[in-house]
Amino acid sequence: MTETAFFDTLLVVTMIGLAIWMIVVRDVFAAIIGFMAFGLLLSLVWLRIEAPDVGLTEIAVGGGATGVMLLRARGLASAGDAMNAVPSVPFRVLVGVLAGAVALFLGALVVFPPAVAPTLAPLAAEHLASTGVGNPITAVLMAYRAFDTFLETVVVLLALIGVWSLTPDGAWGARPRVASADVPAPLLLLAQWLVPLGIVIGIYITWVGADEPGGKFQGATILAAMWMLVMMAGLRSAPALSSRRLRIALVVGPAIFIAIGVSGFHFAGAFLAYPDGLAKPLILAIEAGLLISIAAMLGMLLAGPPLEGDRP
Amino acid sequence: MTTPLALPFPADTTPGGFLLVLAILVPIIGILLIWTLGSRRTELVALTTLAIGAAIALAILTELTGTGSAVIYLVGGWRPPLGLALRADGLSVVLIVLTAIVIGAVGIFAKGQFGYDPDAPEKRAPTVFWTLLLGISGALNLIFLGDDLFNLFVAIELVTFTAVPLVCLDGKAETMRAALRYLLFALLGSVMYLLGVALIYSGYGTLDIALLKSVARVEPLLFIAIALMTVGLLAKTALFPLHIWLPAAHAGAPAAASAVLSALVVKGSFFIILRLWFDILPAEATGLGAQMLAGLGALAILFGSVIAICQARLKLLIAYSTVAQIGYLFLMFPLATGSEATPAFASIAWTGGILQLASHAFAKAAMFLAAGLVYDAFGHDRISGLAGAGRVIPITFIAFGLGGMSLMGLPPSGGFSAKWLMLNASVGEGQWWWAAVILCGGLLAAGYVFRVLVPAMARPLARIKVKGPVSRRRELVALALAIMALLIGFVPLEPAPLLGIGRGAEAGLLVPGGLAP
Amino acid sequence: MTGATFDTATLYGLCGAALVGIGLFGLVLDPKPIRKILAFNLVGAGVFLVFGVIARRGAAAGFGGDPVPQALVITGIVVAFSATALAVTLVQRLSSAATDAGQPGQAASVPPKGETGTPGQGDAAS
Amino acid sequence: MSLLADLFTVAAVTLGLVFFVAGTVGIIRFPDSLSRLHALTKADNLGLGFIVLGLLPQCAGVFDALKLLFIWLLVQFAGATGAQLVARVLRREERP
Repeated sequence: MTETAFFDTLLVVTMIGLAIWMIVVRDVFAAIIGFMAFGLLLSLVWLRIEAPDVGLTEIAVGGGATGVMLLRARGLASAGDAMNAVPSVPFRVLVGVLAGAVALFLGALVVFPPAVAPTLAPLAAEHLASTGVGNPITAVLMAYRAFDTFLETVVVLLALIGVWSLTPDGAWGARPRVASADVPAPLLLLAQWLVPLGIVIGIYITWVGADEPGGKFQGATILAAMWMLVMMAGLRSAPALSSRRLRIALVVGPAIFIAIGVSGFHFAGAFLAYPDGLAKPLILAIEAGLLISIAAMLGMLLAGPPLEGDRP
Repeated sequence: MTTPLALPFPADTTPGGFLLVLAILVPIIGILLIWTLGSRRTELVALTTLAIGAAIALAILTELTGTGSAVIYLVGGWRPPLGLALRADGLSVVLIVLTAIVIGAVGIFAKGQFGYDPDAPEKRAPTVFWTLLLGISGALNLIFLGDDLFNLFVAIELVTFTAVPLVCLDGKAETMRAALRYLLFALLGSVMYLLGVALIYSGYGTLDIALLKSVARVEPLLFIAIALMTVGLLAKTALFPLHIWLPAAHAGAPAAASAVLSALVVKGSFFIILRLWFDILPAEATGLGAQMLAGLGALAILFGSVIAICQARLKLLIAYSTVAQIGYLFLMFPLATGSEATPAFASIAWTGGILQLASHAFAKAAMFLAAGLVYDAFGHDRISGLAGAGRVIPITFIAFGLGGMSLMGLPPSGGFSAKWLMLNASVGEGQWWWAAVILCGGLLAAGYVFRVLVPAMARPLARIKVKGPVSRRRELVALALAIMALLIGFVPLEPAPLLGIGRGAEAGLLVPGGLAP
Repeated sequence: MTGATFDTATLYGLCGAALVGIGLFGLVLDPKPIRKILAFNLVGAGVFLVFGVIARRGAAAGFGGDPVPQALVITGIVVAFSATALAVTLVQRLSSAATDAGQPGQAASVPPKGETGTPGQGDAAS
Repeated sequence: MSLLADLFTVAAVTLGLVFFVAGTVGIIRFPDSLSRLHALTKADNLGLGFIVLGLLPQCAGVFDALKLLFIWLLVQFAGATGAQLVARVLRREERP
């Protein structure tokens, strides 16, 4: 057994153990912390299978932001809002058998793959030059399948509107409450020092994403985290839902995307096509808009809806 | 070790292809406008957007019938498998027009509702409602037009994120509970679907439906992938026994939202199942699975109808009736794949199934809107308290009754034509047991419809207490939808040529004469 | 189909398969909504991992993996996060609504008589 | 030269790992939360510090080395804040 194989096996065993522990452990808080650790390990896995872009996304969005989100609800849910009764033993066995069957089939397909692994990598490489970017994943996200990326930002926007739709009626338009009553001094210090650095890092990761691992989703998550830090430290309160500036920040990315996409009808012969030679600047323009919008969306998703009315 | 799959997408963008992009884009632009312009113009923007959307739907229909072939758009000019294509065939265009009509009607119904006051500060319910209504219309259009399985994944997530908040728009604890249950089922469905997508990519290196149709092989990988995706989509379509989230969610939503959820949203995931089974899976591979789906459909018909009869509240009755009517859709699978000996019956079943989908959409929307009006008029929807109600708001109950007629399958309704075609197909293909289920389901539907209708139309023993006036405009919208459900019963009882445009043999135009009754 | 191959990608693929199974089990069986959401994220992680292994096996043209599935996974992760946010907020509001009504837990599932969510009712009060 | 650098890397990273192991054992074995916190910060500070130190000779350029140092500084900063916050909660819990 080579060293890397040993490391891989150790990683896999730890992750599966952690996953099982997350399902069986009684304490919800512990399970959530386990999930965040799991996210860290998972991002290592992404590096091992040569997907650093995904690794960055996983650590920022999958483990980090999702974990923070889950923590927000932990104390509330432990009270016992059961969705279903504790299942009977035969039902447990049935579900166990079904879930096991799915895992077995999947495992079989993984171990016996098709003789030739189909891939679009050569095709993606062939057209890479015409997109002007060096990172093939950015080319997929912003050129070949840009429509998916556009719709994805709409998905996040609608999820945010869905979260906001849960605002109690009296609180519509108010600010979500993020900061606690008394902010600890260390947190304040952290916010003051880390946030400028974090903003630089977030923008850097977006910028570098054109040619190297990175991109707007990862960068926007860092920006959103910095914003959360500012709000938690009470340096700035969260914007009101009715704030015109917030609304504009939310829609600017999709709007630029649509504007450039629609102008493609005229200038490049197709929706979301880029004119020759202008692909890279246009992609960067869209990414800049998306960075703002996605950061705003993720930040407001993390902040949650306002729960009591204090209209500004 | 690896070779790229050099499959060029067989077609170019067709002249009217840009309409497909617009059908998806326009509602999204409407949403962005609502969130920047503020409350004063929300309703205006939404209704205008819906009107433009309806015009686009009709334009696509015209384009398709004009050329007689599928309308295609290659987004960004990239050809699948690398890029994404949008494709409208006869089936998608029928659903797009249906969606435009139903959502448009719901929009007119909901106008001025939700405590709307253009001069007051922005309010939660109207802003959210109109946003989500536009979101659903864009997302459904994407489902009907998308030709890429991952693009469809994004579409079903869009549907989820718009449909779930609609369920709990009133902000009460019990509707939020229903919404959470719905969301968890929908998410379970999404991950199962995505898992299937991954497997399909691992086998064929493309996610484009048209390309997959040409390369799909009968092999375990394809079966497992399609099975996972189908189960996932069934959870979203609420086929028995995965229906348990539906009644509370559909009954708890505001009437206008219930109408959209029951009439359209469940059909979105059903549509993708149709794509998987008829457009990707090779015809010889569907046998046992199709029988199983239809079996579940039959159970849904019987179970849903019986439970509907037992309901005390009108909206829950209508919601359980949806559970039952969804069952009919799945009878399509064994009937429309048919056998080589009887291709004609396959296309009859295909037309019947789509007709069932459309007539149920109209009828169910009409009935949910009617239930909302009942609530407006009397302040409750307990069936036991509705004796004589039909004499107070006759138009509402006529709409309810006409919708119910279609569910029962009484001539000359759309439901009658649909069920008649399916009966014909099941007898013609020798699968008579489905015919028994169809007949039995019609009788049970009569049970729950008349249970409401007969006392409501009777002379009441005591004067029924009226809480508030009912808007005539809203009554007429419900009536118009019910009449639509009736009118599509007059389409000729034979496979519709429109449904076959841009499609394969199952919707084929080989119509032997003399099948119509 | 060829014989079994076993390499790093296969190992992680099996890990993904196991995560899907474990997550599905928790998602269906655990009665607590927050645990269900957690399990949903586990299934998601497993599915993404399977996707990533497929990408790794498609390594060609000088790329360490097929960029198309990798990009799809990035989209998928962001969508899963949005879903988690919506679900968590629902759980949060649900438990605060139950606390407000002084009836923690199950009590809210039985609708009070005559209360349907019909438009206008909830908002007229605000 | 390169052999020397490699040896230094192995030694420093191993030392770093020792601190991590010690810290982990501490988290598991120590009886009260404050001591556990102490173990955690030791692992963070010294363990990561030695690992970063060990990796410095392996860097391709000055920029990469600076990035590594920057990461260590950020972890110090975040770790110190986190430890403070945890300790604060602990003290508040003790008081009543």
